[in-house]
Amino acid sequence: MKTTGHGLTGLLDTDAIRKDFPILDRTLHDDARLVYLDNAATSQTPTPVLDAMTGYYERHNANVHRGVHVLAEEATALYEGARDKIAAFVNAPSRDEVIFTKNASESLNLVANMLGWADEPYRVERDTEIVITEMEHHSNIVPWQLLAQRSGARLKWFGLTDDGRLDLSNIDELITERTKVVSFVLASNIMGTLNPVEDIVRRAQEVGALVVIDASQAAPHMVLDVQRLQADFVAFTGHKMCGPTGIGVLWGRQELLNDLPPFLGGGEMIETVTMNSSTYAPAPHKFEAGTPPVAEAVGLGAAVDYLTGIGMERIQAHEHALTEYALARLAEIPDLRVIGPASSADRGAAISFTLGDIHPHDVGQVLDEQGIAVRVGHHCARPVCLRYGIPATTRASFYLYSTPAEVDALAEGLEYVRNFFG
Amino acid sequence: MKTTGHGLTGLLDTDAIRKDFPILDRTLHDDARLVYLDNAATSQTPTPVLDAMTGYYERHNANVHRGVHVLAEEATALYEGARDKIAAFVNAPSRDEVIFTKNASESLNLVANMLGWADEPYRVERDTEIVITEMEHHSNIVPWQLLAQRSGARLKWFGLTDDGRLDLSNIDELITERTKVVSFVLASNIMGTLNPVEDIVRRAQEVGALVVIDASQAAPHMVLDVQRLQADFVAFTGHKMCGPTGIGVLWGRQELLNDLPPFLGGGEMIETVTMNSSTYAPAPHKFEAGTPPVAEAVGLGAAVDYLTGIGMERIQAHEHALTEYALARLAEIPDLRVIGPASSADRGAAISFTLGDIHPHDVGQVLDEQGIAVRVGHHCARPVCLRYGIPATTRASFYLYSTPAEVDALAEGLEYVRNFFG
Amino acid sequence: MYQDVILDHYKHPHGRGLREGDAEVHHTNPTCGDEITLRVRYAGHTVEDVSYEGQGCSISQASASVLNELLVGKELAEARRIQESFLELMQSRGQLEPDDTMEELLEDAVAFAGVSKYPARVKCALLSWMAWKDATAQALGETGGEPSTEKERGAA
Amino acid sequence: MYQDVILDHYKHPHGRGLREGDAEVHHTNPTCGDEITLRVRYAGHTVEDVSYEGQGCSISQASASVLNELLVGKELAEARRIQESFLELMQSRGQLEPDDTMEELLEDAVAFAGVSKYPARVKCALLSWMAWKDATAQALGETGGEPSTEKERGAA
Ligand SMILES: Cc1ncc(COP(=O)(O)O)c(C=O)c1O
Ligand SMILES: Cc1ncc(COP(=O)(O)O)c(C=O)c1O
Repeated sequence: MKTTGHGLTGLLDTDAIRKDFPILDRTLHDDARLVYLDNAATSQTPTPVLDAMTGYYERHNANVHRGVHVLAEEATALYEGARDKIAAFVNAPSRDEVIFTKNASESLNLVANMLGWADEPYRVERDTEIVITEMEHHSNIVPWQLLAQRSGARLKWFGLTDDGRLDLSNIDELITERTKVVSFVLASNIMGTLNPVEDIVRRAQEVGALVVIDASQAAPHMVLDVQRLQADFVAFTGHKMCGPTGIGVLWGRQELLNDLPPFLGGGEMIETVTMNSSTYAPAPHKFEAGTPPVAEAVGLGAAVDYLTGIGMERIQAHEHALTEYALARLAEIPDLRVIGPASSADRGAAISFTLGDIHPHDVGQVLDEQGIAVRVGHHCARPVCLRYGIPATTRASFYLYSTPAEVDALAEGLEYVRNFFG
Repeated sequence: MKTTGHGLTGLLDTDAIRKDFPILDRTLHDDARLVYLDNAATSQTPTPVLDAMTGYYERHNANVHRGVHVLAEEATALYEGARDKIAAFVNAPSRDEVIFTKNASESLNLVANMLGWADEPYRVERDTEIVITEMEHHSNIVPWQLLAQRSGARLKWFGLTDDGRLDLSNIDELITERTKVVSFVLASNIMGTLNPVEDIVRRAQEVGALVVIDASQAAPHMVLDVQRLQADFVAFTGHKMCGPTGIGVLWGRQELLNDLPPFLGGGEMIETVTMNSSTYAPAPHKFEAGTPPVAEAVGLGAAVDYLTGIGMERIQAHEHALTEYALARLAEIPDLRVIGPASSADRGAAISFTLGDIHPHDVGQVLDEQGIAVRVGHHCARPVCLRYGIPATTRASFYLYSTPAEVDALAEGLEYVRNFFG
Repeated sequence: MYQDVILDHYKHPHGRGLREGDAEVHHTNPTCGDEITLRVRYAGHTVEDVSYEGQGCSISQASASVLNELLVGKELAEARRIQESFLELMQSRGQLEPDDTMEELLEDAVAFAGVSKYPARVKCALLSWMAWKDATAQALGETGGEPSTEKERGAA
Repeated sequence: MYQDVILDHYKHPHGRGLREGDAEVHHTNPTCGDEITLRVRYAGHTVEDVSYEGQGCSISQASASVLNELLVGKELAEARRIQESFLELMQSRGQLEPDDTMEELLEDAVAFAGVSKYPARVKCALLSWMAWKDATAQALGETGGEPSTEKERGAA
């Protein structure tokens, strides 16, 4: 008997939610209805977010800060109001700990650069070590490789177990007295793995290393509480959480932000400038050089309102039910191998797999002809592919508007792919 | 007899143009009609640009590059199509020379960082020199101060003449064999000065220094031709040219972009990644780490279409006529002192001034009460205020939708301010 | 926002000029270049004089004048109550309707209620008051006090 | 895009396997991990053999098979004409309707016309052809040739 999606519990009212996402009504290739399962790459954007941004441009647009005219004051209030919303969303102790960047990649590069130019005791330099993991997104690998090359520090990493988890067995040799910073992903974008934050943070704190958490795939899907995480920095990105492109967030602990040097220099981040020298504004402004992404912040604020209006716990439960169902459906497909945790425990809503020796490009293309959008390739996590000896994977990833019927469409689409190339 | 705006020649049909800018119909403080003269801080955004962005989100939104599904292909085509538009707009020899950043500040920081990490002959280091000017925006001062501090290079600058022009008299002592890079503003955001590019470029080329041009206040207002400028890098920003926030541009010469090292590391900018090392994609991707500002690029492309649809020469002529008229009207106001060139020759559409000893904050506030939005302060160019011995200025700045009637409103508003505090 | 009372103090400032004092501070607001040099003189716990020189916008100038008028001659405890009440008013973002007690305490200074609606101007109004607080702490040998410059956030 | 001809070549590739050659190249497409090792053997200016091993998607596999079928036995000048014609077709973004001359020249390879509409897949189709061009240049002692890897642009 086939597994069915009837009777799944914990699902959201997707009929209502989907009305907020005009793109989900699109048809492709003449008549196929879009089945959007590429949410780990980017999420779709609901009407309230688009309206907030258009409304900003049509009524309040001005450069922020220091203007004495009405528009400048309104724009500033909207921009800083968005900061308040993000601070509340991640339970930040202070709004001044929320820095707006252009994306998660910039957030992570910002930290790497701050630590490269920092004074003791934070400075990453020769004879110190940086620890990451083998399941990082390239955006949490390359900044540290650059820092290691440029500073002379050594880059080390956690390996992976066969079922797609971090291998913590050598944690005490990896994280040592020389370790200045440990940076790792909370939810893997390629395998969906949720990582054991506490174990890593405990060890990092023992040796006095800073902890950076890449929450790009967590912030959209679950309650994110920076105080509970006990990290020093947390990075995420707007476009994966119903927000616009062009905005990311870095949360950082206040005293660190006070002590660490700036990264980009320019307008907005200064206290006073002479030709000979400058002093810098307090955080968060110290780290926001130039005109910030004002409309994008307004959009991200609206996205956070939208998500919390539905409830992050309910979103997580919905995705969990779908993931469990999808894993069961996929297990019924011959030759399908899941890359990553096979069960839904400690797992997010991104599922990577291979299908026999059919190349993922072919899988993705034939699914696309049926209107099903998945991502294929190494998902900016090539070391994971190398680790499991595969060139690439096909990845389906769900969000709050995904439905059991879409899981069914995926499973049937994959059967069709098998026959097509069989 | 009072100067009047009747019979000005070269004006655009602002009645038609203003219909594209919903915000210009706003009323403030109950019944004052908005007179928006803060265009040097940020421009307003026309409906075609907003529609392009909303249309992107409602129909094509996906993460760009490497997707095999329809949305990803459409999003990629739209994003890369925007790059083509910008390349054409600045007459770039190759589309691959156009890098999307988050704003002009990031563009300038990008160059400073590339040069700090570059190999010979580009590397800025001890015993080399950086030359800027005293009329730079903080975004073209602080990155070079940071680079000088961190590399040990020496920062030097052109001074200013009493009438707001660059003092080039000591150019040969300033730009020497030690100079690695000369960076200067094409149109000053505080004084409106248009700078003599040719003289500076000629000397820089003599000594083999790279030339960086901050065109943030030029790109919105005149034909920008990177080939004619003969610079090595040109930076500008979307939100000042009818585009959205969250996007800037760096144009750079192809062979430099090939030779120079990356800045931010992450997804999108790599060729191949292993845990031990990575190789980088060719430009422009090498310099675009992470998910780019896709919707913003689409918006900026639409902005460029909008501007070229009207014609950059015609926009410049319109602003020139308005500036000439405004300078004449302002000259009639007792105690008003223009900071910057007093005539409209070699001058953009930003006019800074002081009004007796009435503090600019008061000037701006009382103008605001009449619906007139100007900017007051040091305009992120504090060294200019120091140079002229003033704490701040009031700045009015025009754009394609500005009208002689708005100039009149400003002049009358200033008379009112005088009487109010008189 | 420009109440007559404020304009009056701006055009005819009280107690302007630097006279002898027990402590002197210099505060600036880098945003707009407002500056004040302020001295306090105490006789026991009585505010004997507050003298000042400065440049800046009408709000910061008028506010210093009002401060002089209000605080000179007061007992320190009372002066501090006035300072705190003024701070509360200025941080109210236009939400606070001064009640009778406040009006009695603040006298002319209640005219600044309207300024509190303009975040960019609040620090102008507070400049002299923060300087006074700081100078007083110094004069009385207390540690701490406010940081000596308001922080700036620049924009094009 | 998956014409029967393409699927046929994918399932039953022609001339697969590495045999003796005058030159060998290894090309990869880091975007999708497609790889090919390709050898050419010339007898004078006649393409005597093109042998290959590789892994990758159906398009890259089928394309190598079609290449083998089309080029083996041809004079070099003719082989180059075919290669250039195929390149033109693949870079046409679906805008080019193959005419009779092209159809005659490209035979089975015209089936790839549909692939040219998919920018992400064009480099898959070209992988073996670029490798052949490169190997040929090496075998004939010419300098240059195409760079050995297609550049990648990553995304989430
Ligand atoms: C001359 C000049 N350069 C640089 C900038 C910085 O632009 P952005 O704030 O968009 O980074 C501005 C505007 O703020 C400017 O006027
Ligand atoms: C785990 C993870 N980290 C970082 C990123 C980078 O995010 P962005 O591309 O928005 O910078 C992504 C997504 O691309 C991701 O999935």
